[in-house]
Order: sequence, then structure tokens, then C-alpha cells
Amino acid sequence: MAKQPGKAGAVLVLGGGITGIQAALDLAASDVKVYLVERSPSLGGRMAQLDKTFPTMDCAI
Amino acid sequence: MMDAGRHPNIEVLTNSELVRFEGKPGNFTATVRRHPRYVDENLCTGCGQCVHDCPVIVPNEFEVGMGARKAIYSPFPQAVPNTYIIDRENCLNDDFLVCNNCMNSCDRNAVNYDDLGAELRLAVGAVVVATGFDVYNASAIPSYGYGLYDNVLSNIELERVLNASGPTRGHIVRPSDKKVPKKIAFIQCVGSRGEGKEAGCQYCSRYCCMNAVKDCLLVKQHEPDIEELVFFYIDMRAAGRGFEEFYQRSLEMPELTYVRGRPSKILEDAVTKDLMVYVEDVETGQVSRIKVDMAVLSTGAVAGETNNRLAEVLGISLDENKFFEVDPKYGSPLHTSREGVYVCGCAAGINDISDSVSQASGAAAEAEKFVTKSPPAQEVEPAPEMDTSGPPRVGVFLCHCGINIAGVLDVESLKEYAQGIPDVAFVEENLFLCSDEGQRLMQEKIAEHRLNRVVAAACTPRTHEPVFRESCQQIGLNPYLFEMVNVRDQCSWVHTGVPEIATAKARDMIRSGVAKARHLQPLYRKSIPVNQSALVVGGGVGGMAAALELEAQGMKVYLIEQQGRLGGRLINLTRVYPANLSAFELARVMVEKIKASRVEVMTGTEINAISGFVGNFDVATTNGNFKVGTIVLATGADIYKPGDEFSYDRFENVITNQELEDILHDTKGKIDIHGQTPENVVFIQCVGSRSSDTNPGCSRYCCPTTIKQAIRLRESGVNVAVLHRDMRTVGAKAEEHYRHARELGVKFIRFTPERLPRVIGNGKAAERIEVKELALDRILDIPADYVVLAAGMVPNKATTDKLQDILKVPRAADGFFMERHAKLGPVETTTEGVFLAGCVSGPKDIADSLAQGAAAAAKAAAIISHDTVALEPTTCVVRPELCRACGECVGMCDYHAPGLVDKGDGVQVAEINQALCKGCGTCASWCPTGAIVALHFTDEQINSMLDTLLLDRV
Amino acid sequence: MATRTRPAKKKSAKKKFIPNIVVFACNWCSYAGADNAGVNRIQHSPHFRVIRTMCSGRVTPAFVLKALKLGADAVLVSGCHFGDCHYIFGNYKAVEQFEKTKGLVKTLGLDLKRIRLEWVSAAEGGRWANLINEFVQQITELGPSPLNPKPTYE
Amino acid sequence: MNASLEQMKKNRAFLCLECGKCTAVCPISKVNLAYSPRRMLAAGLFYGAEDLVSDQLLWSCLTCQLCSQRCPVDVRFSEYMRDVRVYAYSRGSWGNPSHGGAMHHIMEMAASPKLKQNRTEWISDDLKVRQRGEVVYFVGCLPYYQELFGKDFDFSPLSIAVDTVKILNHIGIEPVVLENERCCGHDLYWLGQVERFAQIAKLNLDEIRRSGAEKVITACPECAVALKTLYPEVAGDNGLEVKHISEVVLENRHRMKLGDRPAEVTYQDPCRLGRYLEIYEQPRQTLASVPGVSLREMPHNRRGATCCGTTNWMNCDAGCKRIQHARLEEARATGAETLVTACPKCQIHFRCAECGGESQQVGIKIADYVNVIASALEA
Repeated sequence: MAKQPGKAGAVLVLGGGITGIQAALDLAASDVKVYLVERSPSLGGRMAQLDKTFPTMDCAI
Repeated sequence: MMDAGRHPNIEVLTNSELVRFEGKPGNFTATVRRHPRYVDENLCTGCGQCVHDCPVIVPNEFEVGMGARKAIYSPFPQAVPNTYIIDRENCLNDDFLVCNNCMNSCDRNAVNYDDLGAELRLAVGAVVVATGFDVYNASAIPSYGYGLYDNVLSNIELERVLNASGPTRGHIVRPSDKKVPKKIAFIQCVGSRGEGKEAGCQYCSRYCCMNAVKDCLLVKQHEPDIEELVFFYIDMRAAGRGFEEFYQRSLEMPELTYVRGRPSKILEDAVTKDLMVYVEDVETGQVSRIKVDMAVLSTGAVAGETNNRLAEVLGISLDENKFFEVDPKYGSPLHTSREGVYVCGCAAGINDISDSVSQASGAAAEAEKFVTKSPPAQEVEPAPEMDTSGPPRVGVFLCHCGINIAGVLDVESLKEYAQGIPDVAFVEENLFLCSDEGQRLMQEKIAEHRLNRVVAAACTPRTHEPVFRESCQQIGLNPYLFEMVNVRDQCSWVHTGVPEIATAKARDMIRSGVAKARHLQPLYRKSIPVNQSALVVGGGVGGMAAALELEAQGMKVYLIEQQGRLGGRLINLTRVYPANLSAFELARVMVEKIKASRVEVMTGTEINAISGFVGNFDVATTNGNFKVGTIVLATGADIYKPGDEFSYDRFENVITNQELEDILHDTKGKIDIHGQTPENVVFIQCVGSRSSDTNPGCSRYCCPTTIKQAIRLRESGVNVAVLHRDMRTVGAKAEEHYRHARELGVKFIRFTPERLPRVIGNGKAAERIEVKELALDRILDIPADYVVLAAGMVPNKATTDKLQDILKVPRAADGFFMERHAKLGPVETTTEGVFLAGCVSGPKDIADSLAQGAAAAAKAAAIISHDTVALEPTTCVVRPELCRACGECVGMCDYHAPGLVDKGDGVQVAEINQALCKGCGTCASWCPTGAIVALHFTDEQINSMLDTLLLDRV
Repeated sequence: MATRTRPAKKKSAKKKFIPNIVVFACNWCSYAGADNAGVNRIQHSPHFRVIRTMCSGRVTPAFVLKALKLGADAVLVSGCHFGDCHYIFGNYKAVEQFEKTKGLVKTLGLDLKRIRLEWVSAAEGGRWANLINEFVQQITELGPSPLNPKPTYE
Repeated sequence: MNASLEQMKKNRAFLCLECGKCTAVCPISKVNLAYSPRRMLAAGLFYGAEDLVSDQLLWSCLTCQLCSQRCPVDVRFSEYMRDVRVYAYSRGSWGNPSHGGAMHHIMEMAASPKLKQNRTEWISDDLKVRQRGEVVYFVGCLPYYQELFGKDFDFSPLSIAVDTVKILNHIGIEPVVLENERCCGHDLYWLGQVERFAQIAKLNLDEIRRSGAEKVITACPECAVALKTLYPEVAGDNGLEVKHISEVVLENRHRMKLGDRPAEVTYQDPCRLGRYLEIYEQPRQTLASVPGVSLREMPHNRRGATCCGTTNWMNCDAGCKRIQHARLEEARATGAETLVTACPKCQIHFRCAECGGESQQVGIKIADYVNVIASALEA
């Protein structure tokens, strides 16, 4: 898995919570290569811990 | 989350951290250390056998210690990647002991104790810091007994308790005796808004008020027998889209009592473990002891503990609260002190989810400027499509998924059974069908047996359908001729104890899968060309930001402004907080930039009509027509114009905050109004906000604005009083400014909507104000040379009416445009290709508007940076010969995909715009003649499943 | 799993009716919720069969009536919670359709307990399992549908 | 193939002269060039019923009998279609049902003897009905239409049932309304579901007999046809006297007190009431007898009336809408403000044709015969 870094033209996103994921997805959608780095073993961050969000009561995951 | 895990442009590096960082914007080198996981992500299938066999049980941090996990574990059920990890601190396999249970249990040899991790050197053009926040540890406030008393929980712990997949399966029980509590206290501002011995941070954590209100509603929903919920707070900070309305709804809940006051302490009854909350109700002055069964502390948000180290590595600075510092000169909340490094969400301070999401998109837009985009991954030329006409020849592939399926279901008997289903031409089983080897086998058999429909009985289509579809496509079988039967997640995993019944169920499921497969039709992705330009409507701060970002990415941009000049409301303001920037200067810089850019500015221009869809909008304006691929709406909002409220229309010295702003704009140093310096100024908050007559929502911007103006006046020696309902300090540093205003001697006096302050005048002008001080229970008589009404924001009705009419973007009950999703899609709309920025979707401050402008630009760029957009083929289509043009479909589609078109001779027929259709199939369910076909979920397919499930029962 | 145990079967004199329930689950919430129950290994009654649709708004009265006609003892339509619909208001449309279905089923004289519209989110595996268990229990007690040609018993 | 020969013989198909009059008059042929009764007969003749089984057009025939009306040799084309459908259904063939087949599912369920319906909730206290008696009011599918269409259209199907009872009460009849009356089965009969239809006929006749009644009144032409002519076909002579409400109104007109209801109306002959039961004049006479009502005739009336364009909830499409529009235009051209029909289904189809926005609307009011009469009743 230890891929050698490719050519320049990528963005490093630090943090795999809701904001990090959103930034990574937006960049990726514009054909930008993204490295999404998360300290913990999984993406999801704080939001994954919440049950529902206000005011729409959506499920948080 | 899963999308990020699957996107070909995103490489997810979990369990990793940045250790070194050097270089220049556009050309950084980042060194990332991957800590060992001890489980190979490529081999692990997430089957869970290792977890079952692991003997170590430790508390689960995801459940905040309330649940348990093993030493080999997956952090939570939907974790991405769905790979297990070994927690070596708790693993038995250290130098002395050998357990090896997990290694032995893994069929795929994915466990590797010798994993050393890796260090990666990555060349990157920019960095987005989105490391979020940490939760305040409430045990720092001993008087609340968190960590000492069993029944004192943090709000995060409550979230897990409320969650159906949490440690208590969604049942609310008190930790001490596992009984359902009758009475719960919710205590706000734990770790927020303080600075004494027992306090955390000065700032307001912003998320806790609404989170706790939400929890109250959820608690009641989960446990209808709850008798009382007592909510202790100081100011109710419901300042977000729909938040005030949400709070107002909670007031109707009979079980919920709001008490204004911050408890001084909680004591536990050692025997019953009940809790006693000591509090003064500041509205009545009454001190009471309230007995509850459980207390929930709304713990605030604090800077991440790794921020120090990360700031050092990145070479950026932190603010006094250890959040990443935002460079104030841009006015937007995205720039750190180092160019090329951007920040979003709670890494830079407190933001709620929708603001964080906007900022994330905005940061993405900023970062994009420093990278060369890689061309989209070249798709491998697929094999020529095979002929699938003729009678169905269904292939059924049964996956063992190790022992996940085969350990429960009798796969052998299923194989035999499937061979007997009509039209089934071939059946095969495999240990791991999703493995490379399994996929190869499937491809071989499809070719060998000339299969023209494929059914896989395996795990869930939600994760694996794309994998199988791709395998089909590779060998030329149309991917939509593949059907998946979920015999793992929805059968073997949940009926483990009854293998025979589960096997019988699997038989039914396979039979119905084959029934559907018989009727599957090949479908083809279509792509439509995209016009690579953008229209930005509105030349205010949000619109200008969007236009500049898009232009910086090399896009063709049209910026339309109804007024004769750019700048919007910004030009009318004096200074912008928190950085005390000159608003005029900020506006001037932006306007200059736009003028110097290739943005095509059209002032004094209005839109007449827009037709088309994503990638292809035709725009007709009073200043010519053109085509664009995407549209950003940034038309802002209006300031509420008071009528006779507080004698506004009678007295000249009753003015709005906007009028005061104009006065302050013209003066330097000493305040001078008509040649006089006022001695006493009184502000009245929530004029035209939080009222069902005008605007039920909170306008957000007025409290910080009042604070800003009050400080300005007070610094010039004016006596200032602010009459408010709750001070809502939205925005960076607003709470600190609130504190500063108090320190300067600005008086803040609370009133209730039942008893509004009275403006008393002499017939010509206001002279004083009477307001009841609640705690003192006395009428205060405050002299006032000027009364300033903090007028809220209201939608610009004429503009929004017109735009809604033209673009069919829905508006919410409050009249502002509705986002696609309040949290997850704050700048998107339900109309694909149309985005929102700034106050057009509800009140926002300048920083938020700038962030949203950038965010909308990022979203728009994602569309117009491509030549084409690919359309998912599982949409709805009309069979015109059956269509009666009754219009049912037109009326019900929220995406405006169906429309009636004239076919000449006065006969109409419905057509569904494939670019707009999302494929939900709701129109098909309403179509009286069956003219609408929901592709891949047709009536025929569903009916055939029902037939076989019920008629061919064994 | 390796150490699977079978619950001891209770010998009861009367044979217990096993209902035959058809479930329509929307792709984004309820089907995902059912998966979530699986991921968490939340055991529940097996006496139901799921048909996946993209949205609960797709479920016409005709699908429910057809299931009942063919002898299903009960039908569950499950979608996203309000405000949570992947298609904005699809679940509100589902309510409208279901109201019609209810009116028809009531006129047909079938017990209204036999049809249900429920909301289960993608994270609510526990809720899914509870819902299924409770519904199966309810229909077991109610007994076979009068239109079920061959009710099954334990 | 023998079965097919039998059907052809019974329905006089061999006599076809291939003159094409049927196709020239067929409303479906006018809107769907692929459809031709003559060609379908020819196909049956040369290739047998087998050839028609997989043909979707088999299910398009309205069985409105306009063709038989014109046929010089009296080929019973509608009946022939029906017989072929029996065969086709047994082979698993089926048309394209409207509303996803919701109404068919209900009709098919009605054949289950175990069904205990709940269909009399619309009977309010002011309506006088009985458990047992001499006269049964056979309601038909109105309670189901109410649930399925009551919210979509600006009319209440059940108001037809309520007004029928009001009229009957007015002339001194307290009818029996059957709690467990089943769908009359008319559509199943025409769609070739023989066994289910026979089952339904038996269940309904049993129910009627239990009430002690010997006379059945209905406000639905299809129910009238089913009870009067189709039930004896499958269940033998039942000795029941079956009447359409317009016949009852005419017989009792002298006992009725009708107030002034000025209105210009035109009357749609439902094919079942007209060509099947030859009830043409009773509705016209009674409508015209309401003070103030003036009746205008459309060019196509009585035996030559055009069908409402859809039947059996089957194969409804764009062509059906054209038939409906043409008929509504014809009605409007008479200068009448209201088109009165005596069939609840006609009304549903005509109203559906008026959906879809103003540009597609003919813009004529549509009302049921019963509602018009009842609105004029005076105490």
C-alpha cells in the first residue's frame, strides 16, 4: 500500500471528520488528488458519535 | 463517509499523522507517518471472526467507555475503512505471551503482527486543516461531580446512550441502577463561557444549546415515561437556520422546563444515587434545590490536544485558545498564517456543522488554486458488450464470506435449490466472491456459460454492488443485468441461531433475486456536455467571493448585479469584527480585484428567464443572453424595516442599527449626531426576529453587531444599555467581545417577549425607556437620547419570488431559499447545478458569507471543470404512448424533472429530464397508467418478486 | 460463528403460527438500517422478506394490495425519518400513498394492524430489529390473514 | 385449437365479411392505428387464439359493442375478445393495468369467501336502510373509489351511494345495503377470469338471498349488467329483478317532489346501460322532468354513443384520453354546461381527462345522474 508519492498536484487534508471529508470530496470532484489523513483508525470524527442532528433530526452518519 | 472511502481521487490514510512539512505554496512536501494497523486493509473483509475469537475485553472509546470492545476491533459499525485494527497496548501478544487467536482465526491471513507502519513523502500543493475539536473534560469542574457520581453524564455519553446501535441499544437508563430515570437535568455551559477557577474557556461553544434541546426531544421520544426534563441555561443560543423554530417547538413540550441559571453544584445521595442540583433561577431570584435522577452536562468544545504539535509542524500560529489562528486580513475564516495552508470547521474555533461544511468546501476552493488538476482517471476500455437478448440465462453465485454466510446457511443445499429455479443456467459457490480470485471465477463462468443475467447471493448491495457491477462490465456484460441478494447482513448475521430457518429465508431471497434478474434490462450511462462557465447572481460579498474564486480557477464567470454598483451591504458598514477591518476597505479591495479580473460584470442588470439544467443553462438578462453550466445565487437579504414597534415611526431618535451604522460611518473618534454627542443610548434586540408576526427565526447577525456598536459608543463615553432576550454571540470572538462590552460598562438587561420594553417620549422624541428587570422585579427607568432597534434580516421578497419562479429552487417556511440539506449541503440546492451563497439562504455574517461564496465556487467548479457530466441510468422514463399527460408526475417531483411538453396538435405528453431525475421512482408510483417506468425498480420487477415470494412459497 | 448455540426449543402443545411478512425498505435509510442490524449482529425474527426500493415513495397501494392478495399476512413499508429523505419529500409522498392503502385495506375488512408504515434510519439497526420483532409478534398473535391460502405453523 | 374454434363459432366470427365497418366505427381504432377489430378477427381465424395471447392490444378492446351495433352479420366481437382473454389469462397473459393494478387486486380479493369487508361506513343516520327487506341497493365499488380517487378529484364517489339511498328513501323505499357485498365482478368477467367471476357471482347471490330480497337496484350500469345478464350465465336463473336507478326513478316519478334546478345538461349513454341493457330513455326522461333542466343531445347518442374511453382499468393510455377529450368537446359543443353520466366509472375517466393543467382542459362540468336528481329532491 505504501505508494510512492506521485507528481505534484495533490492536496493534503488533515482530519477525517465531517469537514475533512467534505473538503476531500469537493477537491476530488474537481479532479484533484487528495490525501485524507486521519489520526484515528477510522474516518467519521465527532459527527459519527452523534445520534441525530438538529433541527432536522437526521441521523448523523 | 463511504463516498470518501471509495472515491478514486481520494487516498485515505487512517491511523496516520503529519510529521514533517516543508516547501512553498503549490509545492509542499508533507511527510506522513502511518502507524501500524497490524491488519492488511486489502485482505481484511470485515467479517469479524477475529473479534469473536479475541479474548481481551477493554472499554470502547467510541462509546465513551460505556461499551466494550476487543483488542482487535473496528471503531464503530460504519467505520471507513471497514478494516479491523489491533490495539497493541491491550493485545496479549507481547514479548512473553503468545495468543495468536486473531491470526489463527483469519481465513485471509490479513493479520500481521510485524506491521511496522510506513512513512510517506507526499508532494502537495496545499493543505486543508480540518482536525476539529476536543470535548471539554468536565471532571475539571469538581462541583458537578462528573467522574465521581455515576449518574452525571456528558452530552457525548448521552448521544451514545440515545443511539440505537449504542451500548444500551437506545434505552435510556441511569448508570447506577440501570433504571429508566424519571427526571433529568441538562446543564449548559460546562467548560464554556467562564474564566474563574471552575471554568474552561471564555468563548461560547455554540453547539451545546441546540444539541441539548435536541437531546431533550429525543429522550422523550425514546422513553415516553420520562416525567420531567429540567434545562439550566443562561442564554438560549438558537442562532442557525431553523434553530429558533426548533427551540420554540421544544417550549411546547410539557415535560421540559427551562430554568435560566447556572447550577452552582451537584450533590449525590450516597444511597439512592439521586442527584441534587443547586441553582438560582435568575428570572425569579429564587434559589432552589432540585432533585433529579440523572444529570447531563453540556460539555463545551476545546482546541484539539494535537493542535500545538500540528501548528509547529505546519509552521502556522495558534490563537489564545489554541485553535488555529485565522489571518484576519482576508475577512474570511479560511486563511491561516501561512499561504497555501487553509483551515475549516472547528479547527479554527467553534462552528456548527453547516458552517463547518461550508467552510470545508470554501477551503477546498482556496486549495484548488495551488494544484494542477490531474486529468480524470482514464477508464479502461471495456470489452465489447455481449448480446444479452434471448431468453434469460441466469447465473447464481453464492458467497461463503468465509464462515460469515457459510457458517450459518447451508450453502450446499442453497446451491442445489438454486439449480432448480427456472431460467437458472448455472450455479457456483465461492469462499470470498468479492476477492480478486472470486471475481475472476465469476467472469469466467459468465463467458463459459453464456450467462446474460447474474445474481450474487452475498453481502449488501450498498457496499459491494459497485464491485460486482464493474466485474460484469469488464467482460462486456451490462452492469445493470446484475442483481444482488443480501444473505449476509440481512440473513446469516441476524438469524444466526436458527440456521435452518435462515437457510429457508435465503432460498426465498435467491428465488426473488432471480425473479427480478429475469426482468432486468441493460442500461447505459449517458453523458451530457457541460458549458464551462458560471453565472453568479448578486454582487454582494458572497457573490463577489464566489466569482473571484471561480475566476482564480480559470473559469469564465458572469457576475450580475441588480444595483448600479458592486459591494452589496458591505459598503454601508463601518468596521467588520472580529479583526476590526474597515468594511469599506474590504469591499473596495474585492471590487478592485473583480475589476482587474476577467469576470464579466453586468451591473444594473436583471434576469428575465433561465431555462435548462445542470451544465446547460440558458440565461436571458436585460443585458443580453448567454449560456452557463452552473449558477450561484447570492442575492442576499433585506434588513427588516420596523413600523410602529417601539415608536420607530413616531420619534426621530428611534433608529435602526443600520441607521446607526450610517452615522458611525461618517464620524471618527467622538460620536457626533447632528452636532451633538449623545449621553445615553439604549439598544433593543430582536426587532423583526424571533416573532411569529415578522420572522420566526433568529437573525444571527444583530447581537454581535449591537455588541460592536455598543463598544464603539461606550469607548466614546456614551452610557449604553442593551435590552435583549438572549445575547447570542455568533461568530468568531463574539463572546469575547460580549465580555469586553460588559467590562467597559455596557449594561445588558434581559426582557421577555410577554413584557416588552416601553419607549416613553415627549410627543416629538423618545426620552426614556421603561423595562422590567426580572430578577430585581423592578421597573427600570433608563434615559435615552437615542433608541437603537436591532432590526433582523428578512428575505428580499421581490428577488426571491422572482428567482424561485425562474429556477424552481424551493424556499423554506421562513421565505429564505432552502439548502439541499441543512447540515450536509448548506450551499447546494435541490436543483442540480444551482448553488447558494450568503444571506440568500438565511442570515449570515460577513465571514460566513465569504466562506459560503468560496464553498459555492468549489461546488460550481466541480461541475464546470469537466467537459461532460455522466448521468446515472437508473432514472425514470416515460413511455409516451401510455402517457395521458395528467400532470401527476409534474406536481410531485421535487426536482422538477418531469414536465408536460406539446407534441403538436394540442396533444401533450410528459417527459422526464434525465439530467434532473434522481431515480426515486415516486412519480412512477403515482402514474395512473403505468406510463412512467422506474428503471431497475420497475413494476414488472417488483411484481415478479412479490409473485415468487408469495406464490412459490415452500 | 464457531460457538453457536441453538436456543432450547420449547415443547408447546399448540402449534405456533409463523407469519409471512413482506417488507418494502427504502435504499437509503431502512435497507441500510437493516444492514446496520446485521453489522451489529442484532438478532431478530426471520419471518419477513425484504424488497428494496430506492424510496418509500415508490411503494404504490397496488404493491401492498398485491402482497395481501397473494396471501401475505402483513406488509411493512419502511422509509427515512421526516427531513431525512434522500429525495427530500419522498417519505411524505409515501404517507399519502399509504393513507390510500389504509383506506382500501380497511374497506376490504382486513385488520389495519396488518399494514404498517415506519421510519428507520441507516443507523438504527436496533430499532429495525425491535420493529421487526414487535411486528412479527403482533402478527403471530393476530393469526394468519384470511387471504393466506396456506398458513405455516411451527 | 378446438377451444378457439368453439369461441369463434359461438361468437359468429366465421360470418365476418371483412367489410371493415367495425374498424371504421371503433373508438380505439381511431386513436391507435395498430388496432383493428377486423384484423384481430382475421388473425384469430387464420392462426387461432394462440396468436392473440401475446398481443397487448387484446386487452385494449373496450367491449363497448359499438362495432356489433354496426356489424351487418352480427359478429359478437366484444364477446369474442372476452373468450380469447379467458384463454390468454390462463396462459399468464395480462394487459397493462391502471393504477398499478390496485383495482384488480381488490376485485380478485373479492372472490375469497373469507373476506369480511367493512363497506357500509358511509351510511349516516339520516339514511334509512335495513338488514333484511325486499329491495337490495347494490352499491358497487364506490367505497373503494372513494379511497382511491376521493382525494385526487373534486368529487366524492360515495356521494352517489348516499344520493341513491336518499332518492330511494324519498319514494318510500328503505333498501337493504349488504355489509359484505363484493365487487360485482363485471371487469373480471371481461378480462377472462372465469373462475373468480363465478365465485363472486355465487357469493353475491348468496348474500342477496340471505337478505330476503327479490329486487336489486343499482346506480352502476356495470353492476346492473353483471347481476342481470352475466350472473345467470354462470350461476343459472336467480329469479332476481334487477333495475337501474333511472328505471326506478321513472316508475316513481309521480311520487317525487323535485324543485327547480335550472341547468343546461347533456347526457352520456354509458355503454353498459345503453347498448347492453338498452336503457336510453329512462335517464333522459327523468332528467328532463326536473323543473328547469333542459336536455341537449350530442351528435353521438343512444345506440351510437361513444364510450368514455377506458374500461376494466386496463390498457388506459394517451389514446383513451383523446377519446375522452373528443367526447367532452362534443358535449361542450351542445352548449350544455354539464355532462351528466349514469356511470361512476365514466365520471372518473372524464375527470381524469381534465387533469393536467388548463391548456388541456375542455372545461365542462361532469356530474352523475343520481347526484343531479338528488339535488332537486324536496321534502
